[in-house]
Amino acid sequence: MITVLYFARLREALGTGSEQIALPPAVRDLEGLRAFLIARGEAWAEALGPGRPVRVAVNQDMAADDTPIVEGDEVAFFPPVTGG
Amino acid sequence: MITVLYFARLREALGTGSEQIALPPAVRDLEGLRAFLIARGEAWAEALGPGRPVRVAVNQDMAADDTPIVEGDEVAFFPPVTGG
Amino acid sequence: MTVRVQTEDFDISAEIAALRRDNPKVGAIASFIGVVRDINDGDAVAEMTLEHYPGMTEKSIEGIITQARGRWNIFDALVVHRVGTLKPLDQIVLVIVTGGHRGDAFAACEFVMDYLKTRAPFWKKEKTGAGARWVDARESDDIAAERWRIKG
Amino acid sequence: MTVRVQTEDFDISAEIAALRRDNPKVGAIASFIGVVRDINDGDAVAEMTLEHYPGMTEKSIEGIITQARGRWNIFDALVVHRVGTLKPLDQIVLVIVTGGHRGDAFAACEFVMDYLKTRAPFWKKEKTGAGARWVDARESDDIAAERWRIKG
Repeated sequence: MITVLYFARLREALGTGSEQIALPPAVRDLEGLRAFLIARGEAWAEALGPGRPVRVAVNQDMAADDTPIVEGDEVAFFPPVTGG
Repeated sequence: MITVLYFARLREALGTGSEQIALPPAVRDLEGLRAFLIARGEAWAEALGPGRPVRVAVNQDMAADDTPIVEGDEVAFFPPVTGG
Repeated sequence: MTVRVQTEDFDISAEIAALRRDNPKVGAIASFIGVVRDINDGDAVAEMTLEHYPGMTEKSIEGIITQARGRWNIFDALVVHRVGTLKPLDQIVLVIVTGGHRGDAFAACEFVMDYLKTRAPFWKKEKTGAGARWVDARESDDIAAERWRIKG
Repeated sequence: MTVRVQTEDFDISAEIAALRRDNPKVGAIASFIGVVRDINDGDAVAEMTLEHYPGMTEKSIEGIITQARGRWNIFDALVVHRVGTLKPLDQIVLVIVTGGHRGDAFAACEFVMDYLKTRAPFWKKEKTGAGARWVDARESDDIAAERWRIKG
Protein backbone atom coordinates (compact mmCIF):
# COMPACT_ATOMS: atom_id res chain seq x y z
CA MET A 1 0.00 0.00 0.00
CA ILE A 2 0.97 3.58 -0.58
CA THR A 3 -0.67 6.72 0.79
CA VAL A 4 -1.71 9.35 -1.75
CA LEU A 5 -2.62 12.85 -0.59
CA TYR A 6 -4.31 15.71 -2.46
CA PHE A 7 -4.30 19.34 -1.36
CA ALA A 8 -6.19 22.54 -2.08
CA ARG A 9 -7.70 22.84 -5.57
CA LEU A 10 -6.81 19.20 -6.33
CA ARG A 11 -8.42 17.93 -3.14
CA GLU A 12 -11.62 19.74 -4.09
CA ALA A 13 -11.55 18.66 -7.75
CA LEU A 14 -10.97 15.01 -6.87
CA GLY A 15 -13.31 14.94 -3.90
CA THR A 16 -10.72 13.34 -1.62
CA GLY A 17 -7.80 14.44 0.48
CA SER A 18 -6.22 11.09 1.17
CA GLU A 19 -6.43 7.50 0.00
CA GLN A 20 -4.61 4.21 0.42
CA ILE A 21 -3.74 2.48 -2.84
CA ALA A 22 -2.39 -1.03 -3.38
CA LEU A 23 0.70 -0.21 -5.43
CA PRO A 24 0.00 -1.45 -8.99
CA PRO A 25 2.81 -3.75 -10.21
CA ALA A 26 3.36 -1.62 -13.31
CA VAL A 27 4.02 1.53 -11.24
CA ARG A 28 7.72 2.01 -10.59
CA ASP A 29 8.04 5.77 -10.49
CA LEU A 30 6.03 8.95 -10.16
CA GLU A 31 5.34 9.15 -13.88
CA GLY A 32 3.82 5.66 -13.70
CA LEU A 33 1.67 6.51 -10.68
CA ARG A 34 0.40 9.65 -12.33
CA ALA A 35 -0.53 7.72 -15.49
CA PHE A 36 -2.35 5.18 -13.31
CA LEU A 37 -4.39 7.92 -11.62
CA ILE A 38 -5.14 9.76 -14.87
CA ALA A 39 -6.57 6.51 -16.30
CA ARG A 40 -9.28 6.60 -13.61
CA GLY A 41 -11.39 9.03 -15.62
CA GLU A 42 -12.07 12.53 -16.74
CA ALA A 43 -11.84 14.33 -13.39
CA TRP A 44 -8.45 12.71 -12.82
CA ALA A 45 -7.17 13.48 -16.30
CA GLU A 46 -8.39 17.04 -15.93
CA ALA A 47 -6.67 17.51 -12.54
CA LEU A 48 -3.42 15.62 -13.09
CA GLY A 49 -2.96 15.51 -16.89
CA PRO A 50 0.14 16.74 -18.73
CA GLY A 51 0.57 20.47 -18.60
CA ARG A 52 -1.56 20.90 -15.49
CA PRO A 53 0.09 22.97 -12.76
CA VAL A 54 0.69 20.08 -10.36
CA ARG A 55 3.56 19.63 -7.93
CA VAL A 56 4.34 16.30 -6.30
CA ALA A 57 6.14 15.35 -3.11
CA VAL A 58 7.26 11.82 -2.30
CA ASN A 59 7.77 11.20 1.40
CA GLN A 60 7.51 14.95 1.91
CA ASP A 61 10.32 15.86 -0.47
CA MET A 62 9.63 17.52 -3.81
CA ALA A 63 9.76 14.87 -6.52
CA ALA A 64 10.21 14.55 -10.30
CA ASP A 65 8.73 12.20 -12.90
CA ASP A 66 11.49 9.67 -12.42
CA THR A 67 11.34 9.58 -8.61
CA PRO A 68 10.84 5.89 -7.69
CA ILE A 69 7.66 4.89 -5.89
CA VAL A 70 7.86 1.93 -3.54
CA GLU A 71 5.64 0.16 -1.04
CA GLY A 72 4.87 2.36 1.98
CA ASP A 73 5.56 5.69 0.27
CA GLU A 74 3.55 8.84 0.95
CA VAL A 75 2.86 10.67 -2.31
CA ALA A 76 1.22 14.12 -2.32
CA PHE A 77 -0.22 15.98 -5.31
CA PHE A 78 -0.87 19.70 -5.00
CA PRO A 79 -1.01 22.97 -6.96
CA PRO A 80 1.88 25.45 -6.89
CA VAL A 81 2.02 26.80 -3.36
CA THR A 82 0.64 30.21 -2.41
CA GLY A 83 1.64 30.61 1.21
CA GLY A 84 2.11 33.41 3.73
CA MET B 1 25.59 85.50 19.39
CA ILE B 2 25.86 81.99 18.15
CA THR B 3 25.28 78.77 20.07
CA VAL B 4 28.07 76.20 19.98
CA LEU B 5 27.44 72.63 21.14
CA TYR B 6 29.87 69.81 21.88
CA PHE B 7 28.94 66.16 22.18
CA ALA B 8 30.38 62.92 23.51
CA ARG B 9 34.19 62.72 23.58
CA LEU B 10 34.46 66.40 22.60
CA ARG B 11 32.10 67.50 25.35
CA GLU B 12 34.23 65.67 27.88
CA ALA B 13 37.55 66.87 26.48
CA LEU B 14 36.44 70.50 26.42
CA GLY B 15 34.57 70.40 29.70
CA THR B 16 31.44 71.98 28.21
CA GLY B 17 28.40 70.88 26.26
CA SER B 18 27.12 74.26 25.20
CA GLU B 19 28.21 77.87 25.08
CA GLN B 20 27.06 81.19 23.67
CA ILE B 21 29.70 83.07 21.71
CA ALA B 22 29.62 86.60 20.35
CA LEU B 23 30.37 85.93 16.69
CA PRO B 24 33.91 87.30 16.06
CA PRO B 25 33.91 89.70 13.09
CA ALA B 26 36.63 87.68 11.33
CA VAL B 27 34.55 84.50 11.38
CA ARG B 28 32.55 84.06 8.17
CA ASP B 29 32.40 80.33 7.79
CA LEU B 30 32.91 77.09 9.66
CA GLU B 31 36.63 77.01 8.88
CA GLY B 32 36.96 80.44 10.49
CA LEU B 33 35.00 79.44 13.58
CA ARG B 34 37.08 76.32 14.03
CA ALA B 35 40.31 78.35 13.77
CA PHE B 36 38.93 80.78 16.36
CA LEU B 37 38.19 77.91 18.78
CA ILE B 38 41.53 76.18 18.20
CA ALA B 39 43.31 79.42 19.09
CA ARG B 40 41.86 79.19 22.62
CA GLY B 41 44.57 76.79 23.74
CA GLU B 42 45.94 73.30 23.83
CA ALA B 43 42.78 71.39 24.79
CA TRP B 44 40.95 73.06 21.92
CA ALA B 45 43.71 72.44 19.41
CA GLU B 46 43.90 68.86 20.55
CA ALA B 47 40.13 68.31 20.22
CA LEU B 48 39.37 70.29 17.07
CA GLY B 49 42.71 70.53 15.23
CA PRO B 50 43.27 69.47 11.61
CA GLY B 51 43.08 65.72 11.12
CA ARG B 52 41.01 65.13 14.25
CA PRO B 53 37.89 63.01 13.66
CA VAL B 54 35.40 65.84 14.11
CA ARG B 55 32.05 66.28 12.41
CA VAL B 56 30.17 69.56 12.40
CA ALA B 57 26.51 70.45 11.99
CA VAL B 58 25.24 73.96 11.38
CA ASN B 59 21.62 74.48 12.34
CA GLN B 60 21.32 70.71 12.61
CA ASP B 61 22.50 69.93 9.09
CA MET B 62 25.88 68.38 8.40
CA ALA B 63 28.28 71.10 7.35
CA ALA B 64 31.59 71.57 5.52
CA ASP B 65 34.51 73.98 6.01
CA ASP B 66 32.97 76.57 3.72
CA THR B 67 29.51 76.51 5.29
CA PRO B 68 28.75 80.16 6.24
CA ILE B 69 28.27 81.03 9.90
CA VAL B 70 25.95 83.93 10.71
CA GLU B 71 24.44 85.54 13.77
CA GLY B 72 21.98 83.21 15.54
CA ASP B 73 23.38 79.96 14.15
CA GLU B 74 23.59 76.74 16.14
CA VAL B 75 26.90 75.00 15.49
CA ALA B 76 27.61 71.54 16.87
CA PHE B 77 30.97 69.73 17.02
CA PHE B 78 31.00 66.00 17.60
CA PRO B 79 32.94 62.79 16.87
CA PRO B 80 31.82 60.41 14.12
CA VAL B 81 28.53 58.92 15.29
CA THR B 82 28.26 55.45 16.79
CA GLY B 83 24.55 54.93 17.23
CA GLY B 84 22.16 52.06 17.63
CA MET C 1 14.88 26.69 16.10
CA THR C 2 11.11 26.78 16.47
CA VAL C 3 8.53 26.08 13.75
CA ARG C 4 4.83 26.08 14.53
CA VAL C 5 1.79 25.82 12.26
CA GLN C 6 -1.30 26.77 14.21
CA THR C 7 -4.78 28.26 13.98
CA GLU C 8 -4.21 30.52 17.02
CA ASP C 9 -2.96 34.09 16.79
CA PHE C 10 0.52 35.00 18.05
CA ASP C 11 2.18 37.85 19.93
CA ILE C 12 5.51 39.05 18.58
CA SER C 13 6.76 40.39 21.92
CA ALA C 14 6.24 37.06 23.64
CA GLU C 15 7.82 35.15 20.74
CA ILE C 16 10.88 37.41 20.69
CA ALA C 17 11.36 36.99 24.44
CA ALA C 18 11.17 33.20 24.09
CA LEU C 19 13.57 33.12 21.14
CA ARG C 20 16.17 35.40 22.75
CA ARG C 21 16.18 33.28 25.91
CA ASP C 22 18.21 36.02 27.59
CA ASN C 23 21.20 35.24 25.39
CA PRO C 24 23.54 38.25 25.84
CA LYS C 25 25.27 37.51 22.51
CA VAL C 26 22.14 38.60 20.62
CA GLY C 27 22.58 42.12 19.25
CA ALA C 28 20.10 42.05 16.37
CA ILE C 29 16.52 40.82 16.08
CA ALA C 30 14.97 41.03 12.61
CA SER C 31 11.34 40.11 12.27
CA PHE C 32 8.50 40.08 9.82
CA ILE C 33 4.73 39.79 10.15
CA GLY C 34 2.49 39.05 7.20
CA VAL C 35 -1.05 40.34 7.51
CA VAL C 36 -4.30 39.65 5.62
CA ARG C 37 -5.14 42.59 3.36
CA ASP C 38 -8.66 43.52 2.37
CA ILE C 39 -7.75 43.48 -1.29
CA ASN C 40 -5.75 41.17 -3.58
CA ASP C 41 -5.26 41.48 -7.32
CA GLY C 42 -7.91 44.19 -7.33
CA ASP C 43 -10.70 42.29 -5.59
CA ALA C 44 -12.01 42.97 -2.10
CA VAL C 45 -11.25 40.03 0.15
CA ALA C 46 -13.74 39.22 2.91
CA GLU C 47 -11.82 36.29 4.31
CA MET C 48 -9.27 33.66 3.34
CA THR C 49 -8.55 30.09 4.28
CA LEU C 50 -5.06 28.67 4.47
CA GLU C 51 -4.42 24.97 4.01
CA HIS C 52 -1.10 23.21 4.59
CA TYR C 53 0.53 19.81 4.34
CA PRO C 54 0.95 18.69 7.95
CA GLY C 55 4.37 17.22 8.46
CA MET C 56 5.94 18.37 5.22
CA THR C 57 5.25 22.02 6.00
CA GLU C 58 7.07 21.93 9.32
CA LYS C 59 9.87 19.77 7.93
CA SER C 60 10.45 22.01 4.93
CA ILE C 61 10.53 25.16 7.07
CA GLU C 62 13.02 23.55 9.44
CA GLY C 63 15.08 22.72 6.37
CA ILE C 64 15.08 26.32 5.19
CA ILE C 65 16.10 27.59 8.62
CA THR C 66 18.99 25.14 8.55
CA GLN C 67 19.95 26.52 5.12
CA ALA C 68 19.75 30.06 6.50
CA ARG C 69 22.06 29.13 9.37
CA GLY C 70 24.55 27.76 6.87
CA ARG C 71 24.50 30.95 4.82
CA TRP C 72 24.48 33.63 7.48
CA ASN C 73 25.91 34.11 10.92
CA ILE C 74 22.71 33.95 12.95
CA PHE C 75 21.84 32.40 16.29
CA ASP C 76 18.28 31.23 16.04
CA ALA C 77 15.05 31.58 14.09
CA LEU C 78 11.37 31.13 14.71
CA VAL C 79 8.51 30.69 12.26
CA VAL C 80 4.87 30.73 13.29
CA HIS C 81 2.41 30.27 10.44
CA ARG C 82 -1.33 30.29 10.89
CA VAL C 83 -3.75 28.10 8.96
CA GLY C 84 -7.53 28.01 8.80
CA THR C 85 -9.86 30.92 8.20
CA LEU C 86 -8.46 34.43 8.55
CA LYS C 87 -9.92 37.89 7.97
CA PRO C 88 -8.42 41.20 6.86
CA LEU C 89 -6.13 42.64 9.56
CA ASP C 90 -5.43 39.16 10.97
CA GLN C 91 -1.81 38.17 11.36
CA ILE C 92 -0.79 35.27 9.08
CA VAL C 93 2.88 34.61 9.57
CA LEU C 94 5.72 35.60 11.86
CA VAL C 95 9.44 35.16 11.22
CA ILE C 96 12.03 36.18 13.80
CA VAL C 97 15.78 35.83 13.39
CA THR C 98 18.32 36.62 16.11
CA GLY C 99 21.98 37.26 15.47
CA GLY C 100 25.00 39.23 16.50
CA HIS C 101 24.67 41.87 13.79
CA ARG C 102 21.89 43.34 11.72
CA GLY C 103 23.00 42.51 8.18
CA ASP C 104 22.89 38.75 8.63
CA ALA C 105 19.69 38.86 10.68
CA PHE C 106 17.88 40.90 8.00
CA ALA C 107 19.08 38.70 5.14
CA ALA C 108 18.16 35.45 6.86
CA CYS C 109 14.73 36.79 7.84
CA GLU C 110 13.93 37.85 4.29
CA PHE C 111 15.29 34.56 2.93
CA VAL C 112 13.02 32.50 5.19
CA MET C 113 10.06 34.73 4.38
CA ASP C 114 10.65 34.40 0.62
CA TYR C 115 10.72 30.64 1.08
CA LEU C 116 7.45 30.67 3.00
CA LYS C 117 5.75 32.64 0.24
CA THR C 118 7.06 30.61 -2.65
CA ARG C 119 8.04 27.08 -1.66
CA ALA C 120 6.50 26.03 1.64
CA PRO C 121 3.35 23.92 1.16
CA PHE C 122 0.58 26.40 1.97
CA TRP C 123 -2.40 27.16 -0.22
CA LYS C 124 -4.63 30.17 0.05
CA LYS C 125 -8.31 30.38 -0.85
CA GLU C 126 -9.90 33.80 -0.84
CA LYS C 127 -13.54 34.70 -0.46
CA THR C 128 -14.47 37.77 -2.51
CA GLY C 129 -17.70 39.26 -3.78
CA ALA C 130 -17.41 36.88 -6.75
CA GLY C 131 -17.20 33.81 -4.47
CA ALA C 132 -14.30 31.72 -3.22
CA ARG C 133 -11.20 31.19 -5.36
CA TRP C 134 -7.86 29.48 -4.91
CA VAL C 135 -5.08 32.00 -5.29
CA ASP C 136 -2.67 31.34 -8.15
CA ALA C 137 1.07 31.39 -7.59
CA ARG C 138 2.73 34.68 -8.47
CA GLU C 139 5.64 34.93 -10.80
CA SER C 140 7.06 37.82 -8.76
CA ASP C 141 7.28 35.51 -5.77
CA ASP C 142 9.18 32.94 -7.79
CA ILE C 143 11.62 35.63 -8.81
CA ALA C 144 12.09 36.61 -5.15
CA ALA C 145 12.98 33.03 -4.31
CA GLU C 146 15.24 32.68 -7.33
CA ARG C 147 17.42 35.45 -5.97
CA TRP C 148 18.57 33.09 -3.25
CA ARG C 149 18.81 30.04 -5.55
CA ILE C 150 16.72 28.13 -3.05
CA LYS C 151 16.83 24.41 -3.55
CA GLY C 152 13.69 22.28 -3.62
CA MET D 1 5.64 58.67 10.73
CA THR D 2 6.73 58.45 14.35
CA VAL D 3 10.19 59.19 15.74
CA ARG D 4 10.90 59.07 19.46
CA VAL D 5 14.12 59.34 21.42
CA GLN D 6 13.52 58.25 24.98
CA THR D 7 15.08 56.68 28.05
CA GLU D 8 12.12 54.31 28.61
CA ASP D 9 11.94 50.80 27.23
CA PHE D 10 9.46 49.93 24.45
CA ASP D 11 7.18 47.04 23.53
CA ILE D 12 7.20 45.98 19.89
CA SER D 13 3.66 44.55 19.95
CA ALA D 14 2.17 47.81 21.19
CA GLU D 15 4.22 49.86 18.71
CA ILE D 16 3.16 47.68 15.78
CA ALA D 17 -0.50 47.98 16.77
CA ALA D 18 -0.20 51.77 16.94
CA LEU D 19 1.62 52.02 13.62
CA ARG D 20 -0.81 49.74 11.74
CA ARG D 21 -3.78 51.73 12.99
CA ASP D 22 -6.05 48.98 11.65
CA ASN D 23 -5.17 49.91 8.09
CA PRO D 24 -6.40 46.96 5.98
CA LYS D 25 -3.97 47.84 3.16
CA VAL D 26 -1.01 46.76 5.29
CA GLY D 27 0.18 43.31 4.24
CA ALA D 28 3.77 43.42 5.45
CA ILE D 29 5.37 44.57 8.69
CA ALA D 30 9.16 44.44 8.81
CA SER D 31 10.84 45.29 12.08
CA PHE D 32 14.18 45.35 13.78
CA ILE D 33 15.29 45.54 17.39
CA GLY D 34 18.87 46.31 18.37
CA VAL D 35 19.95 44.94 21.73
CA VAL D 36 22.92 45.61 24.02
CA ARG D 37 25.39 42.73 23.83
CA ASP D 38 27.66 41.75 26.69
CA ILE D 39 30.71 41.94 24.47
CA ASN D 40 32.02 44.39 21.86
CA ASP D 41 35.33 44.21 19.98
CA GLY D 42 36.39 41.43 22.32
CA ASP D 43 35.79 43.20 25.62
CA ALA D 44 33.07 42.38 28.15
CA VAL D 45 30.63 45.27 28.40
CA ALA D 46 29.00 45.91 31.78
CA GLU D 47 26.91 48.84 30.62
CA MET D 48 26.79 51.55 28.01
CA THR D 49 25.55 55.11 27.81
CA LEU D 50 24.01 56.61 24.70
CA GLU D 51 24.13 60.33 24.09
CA HIS D 52 22.29 62.14 21.30
CA TYR D 53 21.84 65.60 19.83
CA PRO D 54 18.29 66.60 20.83
CA GLY D 55 16.47 68.13 17.90
CA MET D 56 18.92 67.14 15.18
CA THR D 57 18.54 63.45 15.99
CA GLU D 58 14.77 63.46 15.56
CA LYS D 59 14.95 65.74 12.53
CA SER D 60 17.56 63.61 10.78
CA ILE D 61 15.61 60.39 11.41
CA GLU D 62 12.45 61.98 10.06
CA GLY D 63 14.47 62.97 7.02
CA ILE D 64 15.65 59.42 6.45
CA ILE D 65 12.11 58.06 6.75
CA THR D 66 11.03 60.58 4.14
CA GLN D 67 13.87 59.34 1.91
CA ALA D 68 12.74 55.75 2.48
CA ARG D 69 9.20 56.64 1.48
CA GLY D 70 10.51 58.14 -1.72
CA ARG D 71 12.52 55.05 -2.59
CA TRP D 72 10.13 52.27 -1.65
CA ASN D 73 6.41 51.69 -1.71
CA ILE D 74 5.74 51.71 2.02
CA PHE D 75 2.95 53.11 4.16
CA ASP D 76 4.50 54.20 7.40
CA ALA D 77 7.53 53.85 9.63
CA LEU D 78 8.36 54.18 13.28
CA VAL D 79 11.70 54.64 15.02
CA VAL D 80 12.13 54.48 18.78
CA HIS D 81 15.69 54.98 19.99
CA ARG D 82 16.69 54.83 23.61
CA VAL D 83 19.34 57.04 25.22
CA GLY D 84 20.92 57.04 28.66
CA THR D 85 22.43 54.09 30.47
CA LEU D 86 21.66 50.60 29.18
CA LYS D 87 22.84 47.14 30.19
CA PRO D 88 23.36 43.91 28.26
CA LEU D 89 20.03 42.44 27.11
CA ASP D 90 18.38 45.88 27.11
CA GLN D 91 16.63 46.95 23.95
CA ILE D 92 18.28 49.97 22.26
CA VAL D 93 16.42 50.69 19.06
CA LEU D 94 13.25 49.68 17.27
CA VAL D 95 12.42 50.23 13.60
CA ILE D 96 9.07 49.18 12.15
CA VAL D 97 8.01 49.63 8.53
CA THR D 98 4.56 48.82 7.20
CA GLY D 99 3.77 48.28 3.54
CA GLY D 100 1.72 46.35 1.08
CA HIS D 101 4.43 43.80 0.26
CA ARG D 102 7.42 42.34 2.00
CA GLY D 103 10.26 43.34 -0.34
CA ASP D 104 9.79 47.07 0.06
CA ALA D 105 9.13 46.81 3.80
CA PHE D 106 12.33 44.82 4.38
CA ALA D 107 14.46 47.15 2.26
CA ALA D 108 13.14 50.32 3.89
CA CYS D 109 13.58 48.86 7.38
CA GLU D 110 17.19 47.91 6.72
CA PHE D 111 17.85 51.28 5.07
CA VAL D 112 16.57 53.19 8.11
CA MET D 113 18.50 50.92 10.46
CA ASP D 114 21.74 51.40 8.50
CA TYR D 115 21.22 55.13 8.75
CA LEU D 116 20.68 54.95 12.50
CA LYS D 117 23.91 53.04 12.97
CA THR D 118 26.04 55.21 10.73
CA ARG D 119 24.69 58.72 10.33
CA ALA D 120 22.20 59.62 13.05
CA PRO D 121 23.78 61.66 15.85
CA PHE D 122 24.15 59.09 18.63
CA TRP D 123 27.34 58.35 20.56
CA LYS D 124 27.97 55.28 22.59
CA LYS D 125 30.21 55.00 25.65
CA GLU D 126 30.89 51.54 27.00
CA LYS D 127 31.94 50.55 30.49
CA THR D 128 34.24 47.54 30.43
CA GLY D 129 36.66 46.00 32.93
CA ALA D 130 39.24 48.50 31.63
CA GLY D 131 37.01 51.49 32.39
CA ALA D 132 34.70 53.59 30.25
CA ARG D 133 35.50 54.28 26.59
CA TRP D 134 33.79 56.05 23.74
CA VAL D 135 33.14 53.61 20.93
CA ASP D 136 34.86 54.43 17.64
CA ALA D 137 32.94 54.45 14.38
CA ARG D 138 33.18 51.23 12.39
CA GLU D 139 34.25 51.12 8.81
CA SER D 140 31.87 48.19 8.18
CA ASP D 141 28.97 50.41 9.18
CA ASP D 142 30.06 53.10 6.76
CA ILE D 143 30.14 50.51 4.02
CA ALA D 144 26.60 49.40 4.93
CA ALA D 145 25.39 52.98 4.54
CA GLU D 146 27.33 53.50 1.32
CA ARG D 147 25.29 50.74 -0.28
CA TRP D 148 22.31 53.03 -0.20
CA ARG D 149 24.25 56.17 -1.18
CA ILE D 150 22.69 57.94 1.76
CA LYS D 151 23.05 61.69 1.62
CA GLY D 152 24.17 63.74 4.59
